[in-house]
Amino acid sequence: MRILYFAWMKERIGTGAEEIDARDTATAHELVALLRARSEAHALAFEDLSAIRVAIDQEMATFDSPITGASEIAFFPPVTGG
Amino acid sequence: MRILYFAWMKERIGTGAEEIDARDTATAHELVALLRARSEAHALAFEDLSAIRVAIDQEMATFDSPITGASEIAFFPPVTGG
Amino acid sequence: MDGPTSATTVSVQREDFDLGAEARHLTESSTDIGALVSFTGLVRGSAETVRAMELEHYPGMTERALETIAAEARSRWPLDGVRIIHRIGRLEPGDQIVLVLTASRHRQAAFEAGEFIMDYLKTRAPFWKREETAEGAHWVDARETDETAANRWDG
Amino acid sequence: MDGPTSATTVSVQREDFDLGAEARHLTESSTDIGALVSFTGLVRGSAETVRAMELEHYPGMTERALETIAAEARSRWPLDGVRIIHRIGRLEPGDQIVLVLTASRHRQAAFEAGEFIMDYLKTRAPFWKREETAEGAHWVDARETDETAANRWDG
Repeated sequence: MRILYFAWMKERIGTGAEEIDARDTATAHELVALLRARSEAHALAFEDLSAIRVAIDQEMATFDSPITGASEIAFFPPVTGG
Repeated sequence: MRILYFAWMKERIGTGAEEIDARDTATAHELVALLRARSEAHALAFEDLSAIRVAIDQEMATFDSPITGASEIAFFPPVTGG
Repeated sequence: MDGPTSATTVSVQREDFDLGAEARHLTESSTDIGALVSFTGLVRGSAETVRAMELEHYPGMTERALETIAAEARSRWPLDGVRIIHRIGRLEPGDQIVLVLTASRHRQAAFEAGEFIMDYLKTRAPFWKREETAEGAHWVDARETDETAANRWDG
Repeated sequence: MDGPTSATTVSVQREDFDLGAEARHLTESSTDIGALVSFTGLVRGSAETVRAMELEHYPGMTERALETIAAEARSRWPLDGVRIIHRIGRLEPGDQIVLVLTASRHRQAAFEAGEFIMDYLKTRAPFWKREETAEGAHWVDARETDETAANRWDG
């Protein structure tokens, strides 16, 4: 599964993309638990989930959304375009 | 006093402007009575006041508005610009 | 004085206008404008429906009415610039009739002020349209919906 | 098919855009469009405040999100054309960031659809601004007011 990070999430984690084996994770929330365990930087970046948004296969989603079968999950702060 | 007509008011009356002595008329309504008496065309043009708007010295007004001291009164159909 | 962008400029003219040039002119002298909204009104029609229209106006009062409408918009929203252009004379389908530009720090102000100016212009600025169709020419009737649109800004 | 004007076209690009040219392109192929509304977003700032900003986005999702927003607008209002351009990369005060054009027979539809698209774009399209100030660079925080503005179109 491809994981993407944008804006300060990318800066804090130190990379914009990583591959992860997440076959046993059912929701975005469970995926976050898996990612937090990867490094101190991950744990810090994912500290406050209220400041983070998630997209599943390029569609806005919630942390309760199922991720089974998804190929691309992205984490980023609330958007600030326009 | 200068009287102006626009759009179909001008066409029906046959002129876009006329001078009239309206010293004894207090309101736009009284002025209309005076104008109606000028010709058959005037009477016809002023037949339905609900279809006519009035401006006193280039400001939108009503038929009850006082015209004493005004120098230019215009009659026209509801506006259709834009 | 905060320079040319804070100005209200109103034109009633036969000539066509250039949206891009007018937009640049309104925004170029300030870097405090975050939002620019434009409304362009165009003549709708075809050989089968409206072939052309003639726009008559009340010289003198027209400019005053447009300036009053712009001033009213500026008293209601924080605007950095307002530009109104209304054409007169003969126009054909596809031709531009009217341009309203509103510049502001805030996008909602720019949008609402633009819509307000158009609603008021439609019901308060002395212009009259005469349409030419296959059946002949006739003066356009005012529309109830324009009156309703203008009234929603009251109170 | 009602020709190119009925199209929705979305671009995410580094290059600047030309409001006048985009407006002409959207309206020129039809004489049924009576109203064209544009929104242009510009970078606010100065040497003392925001010197520049960097716009990051999520390639692939951005275009999809903008197309979904445009489609949602078209399902709510009778539109004859929608054009959205959003710039990415480094921008300076006075630079254009975003353009939204909405064409319709009805002016209220064009105004409301433009405002709706901007409100949704601000809260749903994956762009992030990083501002450079005299104190350094920082990611811009999302604003509560943008969320409120987007929510008013619900229900």
